[in-house]
Amino acid sequence: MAMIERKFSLHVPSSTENLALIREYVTTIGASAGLSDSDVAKLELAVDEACANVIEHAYGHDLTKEVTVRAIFDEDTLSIIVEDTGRGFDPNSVKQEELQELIAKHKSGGLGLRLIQTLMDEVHYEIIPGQKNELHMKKHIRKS
Amino acid sequence: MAMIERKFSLHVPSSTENLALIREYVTTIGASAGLSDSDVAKLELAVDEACANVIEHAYGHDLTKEVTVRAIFDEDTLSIIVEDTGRGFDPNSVKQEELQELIAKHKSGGLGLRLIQTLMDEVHYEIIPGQKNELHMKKHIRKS
Amino acid sequence: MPNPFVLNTTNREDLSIMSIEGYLDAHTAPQFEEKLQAEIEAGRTRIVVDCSKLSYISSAGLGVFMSFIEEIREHSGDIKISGLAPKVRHTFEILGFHDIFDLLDDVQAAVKRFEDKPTREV
Amino acid sequence: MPNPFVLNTTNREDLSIMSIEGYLDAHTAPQFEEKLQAEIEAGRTRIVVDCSKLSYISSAGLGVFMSFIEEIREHSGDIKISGLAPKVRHTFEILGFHDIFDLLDDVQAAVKRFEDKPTREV
Ligand SMILES: Nc1ncnc2c1ncn2[C@@H]1O[C@H](COP(=O)(O)OP(=O)(O)O)[C@@H](O)[C@H]1O
Ligand SMILES: Nc1ncnc2c1ncn2[C@@H]1O[C@H](COP(=O)(O)OP(=O)(O)O)[C@@H](O)[C@H]1O
Repeated sequence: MAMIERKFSLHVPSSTENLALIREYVTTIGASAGLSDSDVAKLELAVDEACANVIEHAYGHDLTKEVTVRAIFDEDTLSIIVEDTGRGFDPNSVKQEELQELIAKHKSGGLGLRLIQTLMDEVHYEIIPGQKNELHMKKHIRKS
Repeated sequence: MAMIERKFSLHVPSSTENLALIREYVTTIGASAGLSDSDVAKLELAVDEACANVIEHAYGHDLTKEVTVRAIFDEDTLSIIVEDTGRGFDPNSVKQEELQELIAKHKSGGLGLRLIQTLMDEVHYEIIPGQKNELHMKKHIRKS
Repeated sequence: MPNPFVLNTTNREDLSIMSIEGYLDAHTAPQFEEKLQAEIEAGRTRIVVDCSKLSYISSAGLGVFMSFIEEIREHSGDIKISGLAPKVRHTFEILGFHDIFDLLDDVQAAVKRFEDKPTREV
Repeated sequence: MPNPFVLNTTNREDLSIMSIEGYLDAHTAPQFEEKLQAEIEAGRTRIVVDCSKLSYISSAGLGVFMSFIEEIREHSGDIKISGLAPKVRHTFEILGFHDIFDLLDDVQAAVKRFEDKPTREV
């Protein structure tokens, strides 16, 4: 039986208070898609990091802006797209500093992108600055 | 301090398996909006009933169709709009039968619309058959 | 799982005790309906539904109780409902189900009610 | 509440025991940061953070630990972290925090570690 693609989307105001709602949304979809508990936890964290970046960096905490989280799954793969229409950035120019370096500089940030890369199976950005920025993330669904 | 309107929307495939996701979405927003626990429970049930009707009656369990649940709140009111693009119906022509009558006829349905009316503060339909059907529901936010 | 629902049936002498757990909504009600139908077809019409672990019910769940109760009472049986959490009980009450069904605190009270009052007029 | 977060600080002799509960994410991390800052400003740099009731942490929460640890160790103090649930511990480990911080099973073990090893090289 071929499984149809299931498509979901969630649109919320750009505020960190909505991160809990976003996490519930992706964890419920992740479980429906058949991810293991441990993969659901990875998905939850990766999407939280992606959305926190949008709220903080793309929109500078402007509550009138909207964060979009799309989810699509079939029997093999769960794909998540986090969209914003904010200022955009060049992911390749972001310097990945060692934890030791960040500590020495008393930094409180700089961990999000590496978490996303580590937690998800495929990650890429599609950026059209000022128009639309999309972070695409995939998690393969392991058959149990 | 004037509170800005906060707008949310959720789009899911038309399947009863997504009712749990819809309920999590509205209960989280209801709590954010400042509804009491008992009003959050009423909201949860009313929106579940509205979406179950869309899945069953508007779309006849066609998984390729989409259910949309919009939520907007300010400090006074939480408004929910459940949208479908299904066949539509005339809410005024739906006969409200007494519980005794339904039991005598061995009916398993016919309770949803009255629940929605009882649970929410304001309810109305905007129906354009074949194009768009919207069920608008409001819950007033009581200051504590 | 996003929609956990668990159903267990225990047969005790001439009583069936069905315990339902989790969410009883339009998605899970068909499972409950099927099991209740099977009890009736097996001639078992004295049924306690233990709802002490039921966290949510929508009209689809209530509809299952509604559609079978007449047939069951025509066979001199009944459905006694026990252990409703306040939130779930409220949904029963909004629709007037407390006037039609015996709602008891726990399974023991429901079993006892069968001794005192094996069936009811619909 | 959609984002429950509770923080309690107990001062015990020369130790501060901060227990954090619920979700430590970009929304709640500023509250934790503020309280940790206040401890340091009050000269209290021997801190146990009890995470036994912490159900979730994101990089915003980890960032609070990261940004204060050097200053605290320069004052011969330390942050010992106790009671991490497996899911939360995993997030610390992915980023290598277990190489930088002492992670203990419970508050008692964390207090004891302060006796054996009051501070660490960064
Ligand atoms: N959606 C985004 N829009 C604009 N800039 C971003 C976005 N995501 C990440 N960035 C940039 O990449 C940097 C690194 O992000 P990250 O690793 O998550 O650390 P942090 O967010 O803690 O700074 C950010 O500081 C920011 O400059
Ligand atoms: N969104 C909808 N689209 C089409 N028909 C609907 C919709 N909602 C309700 N209806 C109609 O109204 C009737 C009564 O609905 P309801 O009171 O919820 O009971 P039930 O769904 O159990 O039949 C339904 O049987 C259906 O014919």
